[in-house]
Amino acid sequence: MNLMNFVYAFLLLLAAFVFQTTLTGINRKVVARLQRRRGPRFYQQFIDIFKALSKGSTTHGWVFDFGVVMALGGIMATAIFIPFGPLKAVPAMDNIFIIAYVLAVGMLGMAMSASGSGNPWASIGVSRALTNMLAYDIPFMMVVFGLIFAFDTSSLSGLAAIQREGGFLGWHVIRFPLGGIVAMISLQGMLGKKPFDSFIAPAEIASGPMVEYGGRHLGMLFLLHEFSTFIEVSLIVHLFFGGGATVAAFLVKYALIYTFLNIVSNVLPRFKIDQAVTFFYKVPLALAVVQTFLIIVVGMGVA
Amino acid sequence: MTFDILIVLMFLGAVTAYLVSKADLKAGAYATVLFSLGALVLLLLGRGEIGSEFTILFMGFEVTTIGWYFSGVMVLVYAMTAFFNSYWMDKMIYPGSYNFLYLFSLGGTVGLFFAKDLITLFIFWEIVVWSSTFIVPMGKSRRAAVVYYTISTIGSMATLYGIMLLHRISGTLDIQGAFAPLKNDPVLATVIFFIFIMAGLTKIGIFPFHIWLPLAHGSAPHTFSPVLSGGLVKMGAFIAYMSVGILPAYEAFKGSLTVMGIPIQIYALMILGAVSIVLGTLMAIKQDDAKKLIAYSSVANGGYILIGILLMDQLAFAGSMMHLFNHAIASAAAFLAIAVVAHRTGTTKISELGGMIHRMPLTYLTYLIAIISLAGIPPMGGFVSKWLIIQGLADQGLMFMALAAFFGSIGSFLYVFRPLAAVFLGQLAPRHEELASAPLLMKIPMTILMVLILFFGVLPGWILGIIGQIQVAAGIEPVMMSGNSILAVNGVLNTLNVFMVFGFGFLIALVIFMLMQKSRRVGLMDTYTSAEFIYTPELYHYGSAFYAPFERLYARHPSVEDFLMALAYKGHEAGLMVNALFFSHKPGVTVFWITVIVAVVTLGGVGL
Amino acid sequence: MIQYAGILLILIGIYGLLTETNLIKIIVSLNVFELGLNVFIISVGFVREGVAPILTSVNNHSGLVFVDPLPQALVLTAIVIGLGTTALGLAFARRIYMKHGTLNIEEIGGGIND
Amino acid sequence: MTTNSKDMRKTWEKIADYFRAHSIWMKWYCTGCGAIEMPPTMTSRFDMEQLGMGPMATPRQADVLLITGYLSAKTLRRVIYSYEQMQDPKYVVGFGSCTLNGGIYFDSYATMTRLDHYLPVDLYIAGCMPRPEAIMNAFDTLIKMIEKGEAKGWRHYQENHDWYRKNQLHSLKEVYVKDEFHE
Amino acid sequence: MINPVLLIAIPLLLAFVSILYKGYRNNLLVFGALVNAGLVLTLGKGEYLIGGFKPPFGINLVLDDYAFLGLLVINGLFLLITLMSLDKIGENATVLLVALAGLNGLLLTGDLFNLFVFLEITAITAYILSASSRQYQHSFNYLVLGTLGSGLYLFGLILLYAVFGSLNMADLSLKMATADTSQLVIPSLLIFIGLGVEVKILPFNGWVRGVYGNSDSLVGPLFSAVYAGAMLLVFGRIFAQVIPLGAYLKTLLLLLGALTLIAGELAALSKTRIREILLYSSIGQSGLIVTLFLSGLVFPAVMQLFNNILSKAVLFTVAGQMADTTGTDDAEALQGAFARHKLAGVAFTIAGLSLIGMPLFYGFVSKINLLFGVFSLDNYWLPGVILLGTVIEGTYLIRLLVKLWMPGEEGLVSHESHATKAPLEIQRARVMGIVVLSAVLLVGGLMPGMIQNNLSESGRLLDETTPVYLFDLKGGQ
Repeated sequence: MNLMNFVYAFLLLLAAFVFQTTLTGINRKVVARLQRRRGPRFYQQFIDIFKALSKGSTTHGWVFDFGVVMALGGIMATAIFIPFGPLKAVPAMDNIFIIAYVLAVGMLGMAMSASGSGNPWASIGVSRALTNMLAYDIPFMMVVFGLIFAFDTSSLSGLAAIQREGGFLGWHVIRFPLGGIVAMISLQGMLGKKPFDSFIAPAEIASGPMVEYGGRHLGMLFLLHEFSTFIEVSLIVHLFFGGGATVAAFLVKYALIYTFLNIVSNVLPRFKIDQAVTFFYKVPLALAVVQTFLIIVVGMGVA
Repeated sequence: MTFDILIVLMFLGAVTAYLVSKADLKAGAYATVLFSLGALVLLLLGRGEIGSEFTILFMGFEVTTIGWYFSGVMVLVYAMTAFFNSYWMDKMIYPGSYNFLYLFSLGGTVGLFFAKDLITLFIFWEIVVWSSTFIVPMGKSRRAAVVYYTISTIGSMATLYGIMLLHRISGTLDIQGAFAPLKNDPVLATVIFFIFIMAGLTKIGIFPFHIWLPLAHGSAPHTFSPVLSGGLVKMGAFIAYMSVGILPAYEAFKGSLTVMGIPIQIYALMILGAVSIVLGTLMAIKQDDAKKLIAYSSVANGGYILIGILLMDQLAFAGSMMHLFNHAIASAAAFLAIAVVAHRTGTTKISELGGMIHRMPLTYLTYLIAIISLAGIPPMGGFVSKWLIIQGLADQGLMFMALAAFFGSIGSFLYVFRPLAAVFLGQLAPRHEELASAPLLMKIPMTILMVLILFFGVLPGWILGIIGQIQVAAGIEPVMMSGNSILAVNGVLNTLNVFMVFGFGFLIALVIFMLMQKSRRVGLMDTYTSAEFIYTPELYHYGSAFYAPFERLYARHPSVEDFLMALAYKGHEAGLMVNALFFSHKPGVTVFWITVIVAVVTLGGVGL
Repeated sequence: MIQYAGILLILIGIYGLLTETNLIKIIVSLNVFELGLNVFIISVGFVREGVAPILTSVNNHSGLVFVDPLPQALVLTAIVIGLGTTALGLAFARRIYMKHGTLNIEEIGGGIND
Repeated sequence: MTTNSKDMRKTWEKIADYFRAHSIWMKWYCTGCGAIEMPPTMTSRFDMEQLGMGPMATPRQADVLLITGYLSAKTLRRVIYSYEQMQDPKYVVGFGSCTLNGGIYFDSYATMTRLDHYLPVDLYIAGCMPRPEAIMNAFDTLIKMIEKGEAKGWRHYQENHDWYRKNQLHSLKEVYVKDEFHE
Repeated sequence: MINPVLLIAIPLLLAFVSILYKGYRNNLLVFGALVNAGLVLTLGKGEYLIGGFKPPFGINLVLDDYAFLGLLVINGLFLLITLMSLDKIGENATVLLVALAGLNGLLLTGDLFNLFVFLEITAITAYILSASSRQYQHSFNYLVLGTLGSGLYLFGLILLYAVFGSLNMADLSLKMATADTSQLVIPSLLIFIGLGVEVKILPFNGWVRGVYGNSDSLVGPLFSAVYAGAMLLVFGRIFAQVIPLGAYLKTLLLLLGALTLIAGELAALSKTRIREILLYSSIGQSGLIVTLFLSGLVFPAVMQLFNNILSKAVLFTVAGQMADTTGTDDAEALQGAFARHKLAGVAFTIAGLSLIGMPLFYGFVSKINLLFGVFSLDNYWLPGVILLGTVIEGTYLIRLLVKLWMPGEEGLVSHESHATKAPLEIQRARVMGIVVLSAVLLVGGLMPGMIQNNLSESGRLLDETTPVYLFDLKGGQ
């Protein structure tokens, strides 16, 4: 690690931010079109974020501030570990488990800050978010576990490179279709899209963890949201869709997957949190176990 | 020389502390601090003497790396917790005896890890059991002590049986020699393996022996829970290590059925470990008592440690050895933080607390860092060890273990967050407005533990070096380190880089935060209430039934505790039956039994 | 033959112990038992056509068949001991009667949280 | 912010006002029948999101407090409470004639007839009730006002807080009501 | 060389004297106990003829190491218990002197019928002592069963005499060693039952609950330590050294012993009154010791026996004292009793832990030894049973200790204010006595080598085929 790494990391963060925020804006447009509306400008998301940052804010104590900083910091650190197509800011650090756990720093910071506001709705939201996490992460990790066992590497770029050797048909989503399905469902949960968005239910618990955020805190949470979306979708792209030999290929795959999930999300209703847990432990977890079993014991798809 | 002084010093120290306590209670408590710190210093000084042997009375000792490591963990936890003792002197029923037993059990644990022969091992094991048994009931529950003792004894008696059997087979009690003949006898090795490891299983709190942990940890004096959870539970790990490391389990079970390359005997125990992880996690999630919650988390973490040790490989074993240390200090720190809260408020019930961060920020920070480590989140020590364990499992392809490990890992986010949110964050009740923060003497160990947790998360090299030596001694490949990178066969972890990148991210976030307008400070009750006017902080605090929807999913679960209690009740009933059948004030009853016996023997004899 | 009488008495005594509820009758049963035992012991030492084991001017040759004297000595001791226990038992019975007003063992009760 | 520079916006404030103008998040205070007009405004026919507008769950996140209907003593307290929880800069839009002069309830003993006695209203939308076209039009105006820095009701409220508070207390006796029903 | 018959004669003589000089009864008792304890130390080993007939015809006293050790401990304990509970003796001084004579006779005699006589003498004193609780129905029960038991013993004995024509133990054991064991089944069983009543083997011990359960601080320790110790030693003498058991009977009796162990411990587990807990524990321990004797493990059995009686002396003294002064010995009613009687509590705790077999106490040494012994017989089920018994025993004893030390409701921190208000008093003499006893247990546990050195002089015990594992400096073996 030297200074250049950090500069590089900063630039990649910036790129990720610009890309993901634009994509979010475009997707708002896409959703509007689905609903036969005109929709906002494609850069509306930038406006929203900067507006939020520009406003005044209130705080409920140092942990409220500290948590937000910790959350954004943790998420940005995670984003730095993610290979941006073929580009990597920090060498040899794209280990899935590191990413999965560093991601949790951000989650914890956010949860801490939200609960620190003293608003029970925030705590309810956090409780739901964590329960949700317990639901979607297990099937996902299970599938990832199978991949790591099969290819003896837990490096994202390493796994992506292995897929690209076989061309389109080498993608894990083709070779391990069950795992691919599980990953996509889990990603839906990770992104907090419908039907797994009960933790921010705006009308029920006043947007849950975010209930007390305004101004710069809210702006930073929006940033956090963009980065975590970037991390989560990138994970899937790298694990199941062959990553990206070029930045362009990566971004295209990324955009398509994200848009797909967004569209799916907009035609679904919302699960209650216990329904979400039951669902994840019934269908995706069973699929994941079957998939992993096939990989480990039968060796199916490992070549 | 250092180590016999160390062991003898602890027992002398116990007596000294007792005598000093008679004169002045606080001074007695300070004596426990001095002696346990002295033990720590002696251990560090004596590192060069690894390999030496010595005897005390009739007991033989040998200093091994693993023994040194284990006792280091133990003494550290004892020394840090000792700082708290002086604050509970006036609340204990027998403060002098507490100080005595505290150092006495410390002496027992230290001696245990250096035992050269199995009887010495057992002697110290039982010393620890009974001395800690008498500390537990000084807290909130007498029943807890009995359950603790019973479960421990079931384990230690099984192990004693194993020791005797070993002696019968090999003719020696020397730890190294006693297990040697098992190498070529898989059946016998299986029997010994299962019997011998029992003490370990009960002590770690592996399912179905986990029931004593929440009881004993949850109700022991607040100053002893950290020792129980951080320290004594780890003794079980030592026995588990002996059962696979010194008893050459993998060698002996070569011919048996294997699951993913693991002999079925070992795999069976790993399943128990996995069950413990899941069960500990689920139960921890629904606890309302912060101490019980951490106790159940110890059950879950015990499962990790057991699985890793049983694997005896390069990664998971190293991970579990390190997890032992990380869990010890993190769990001790968490218990200490709760102890501070209990000291100030008098309760450990999550639903009765809230907003403690505003009164005791350092305690909050300690708890935060401890639970980050417990949950295995970087950049704390717990992350390194969990990473190693999971990488090891992935290397072996043990998918169901991994499933449990993931569940425990993610589930730990849930349960560690619950006290964080409901005890330290949220609304501060008006009755707690005037609370003072932690006293100075409590801040010292908390700070030290915080620094240690963070330090070994960023620079785990030193510990992993020692673990490497342990692995070499156990005849397995040591964990590989290159600079600050841990090299696993299927991944690399550079903890320093993780920390630096994390710091970088944090810095950017901080810059963004600072650049924007200053915030206006508002009170905790000035929150969005749908514009309802609410003035009661206690009612406006989300503390009880934190994960209610999730808990509802397994509210009606079968409980092994019920089963064990039913078993105990059956024993009680059998006793009553014996009483009713044989004991009466009427001679006729006994005369009847005499005639029965005579008849049975005579008729049986005729039959012969 | 006399052994069987002894054993029969022993069995009668035991039957009494099993069935009787009156303290005095229990002691009587015990005495019957002891009596049977004593008869049995005597019978062990009995030798058909044996003489008393006393050297007299008549009985002093080496081919003499005489009754084993030891059991008789034993029985003597046993009778004395039996007397002692019977006396003590009766004393206890009397005390019980004074305290509980009955000699029926069913009516006395165990005394400790029965 | 000194009084001299009250009308002088710094450069960054101008930029910020641009963002504020094009991203209007609203907290709807739907006390009356006017709320019925909001769904058509949101959905495909008029699509308020094309202006960057949208409803928000809590006052902390919102820029605009939209009061859609008459105010009673009970509701006004809540409105004021919500308004004070919003982050600066914040704007108040009075919706329908009820907020202007009490509307058809003008002669009720329980109705607060003039909202701007209690809160600084930046914009009124007249009508009983205003149709979505009027709403869209009004927000177009609000956007322009914000962009130019003319929507300064929040600052007015800060500077004349005593006057507003006096009015509020006059009508309500106490704003943060604390009695046996609220403890 | 002093003739050991003095050990029997002197107390007997003093007993008669004490009838004449009632005012000096207690002094005579203490004097007798002191003289006996002193005499034991001066005894020389060997066989002593009584009445001039040579064995196998005459009665003889056998003073071997087994008997010597027994005499030492029994007389010592007798002295200590007498001194501890002088105030409780009252009318019973004469009885106690007779008892002392009987107990010494039991241990010394080498003749089966003589044993019967001493058995009856001892038993009669026991009946009388048991009546000091004023619960005559239990004494009556004990009397009937004891008489029946010794009658059966006599029956068995006479059968042996009928077959082998001898009553001398040494002579009989030689003759029986070569005999057909099926001949021995009935006499052995009858003798077993006869002794079984006294040593509390399970179906024969119906009297124990009533007698032990109402014992005071004199009778309790006397019965549980002195009487039980002597009876068990006699049992060991007969079944480990005289009568060889056939495989059939041995298995059956072993099972009976194991059953006694487990059933006794289970019964103790279900009880809440301290004396009841302890009496069932005594039954369990008797089962264990009997099992060991039957297995031929004389040395471990004796060690365990000493552990048991030393501990029980302490435990019953305290329990009896509790019942005497507070009128109850319910553990619940006496919770936190030791908060005001710490020294007695410590002694009680040491005795309890030693009884469980916790390390640092003598009980651990004996437990390890007996386990080594049982394993050396290649018996793998018995150690399991013994360890199971230990688990149960530990559970209720720890429960009792915790209850007596730490008062408080569940869920509340233990505090002295919850302690019992019962007017418990423990006299200084008793405290000193139990402290001495518990110190013996502690020293024996810390320095087992010391005991070993004292024992190794004695030939016969260690000449047994039983392997002996005491700890030398190297650790292990």
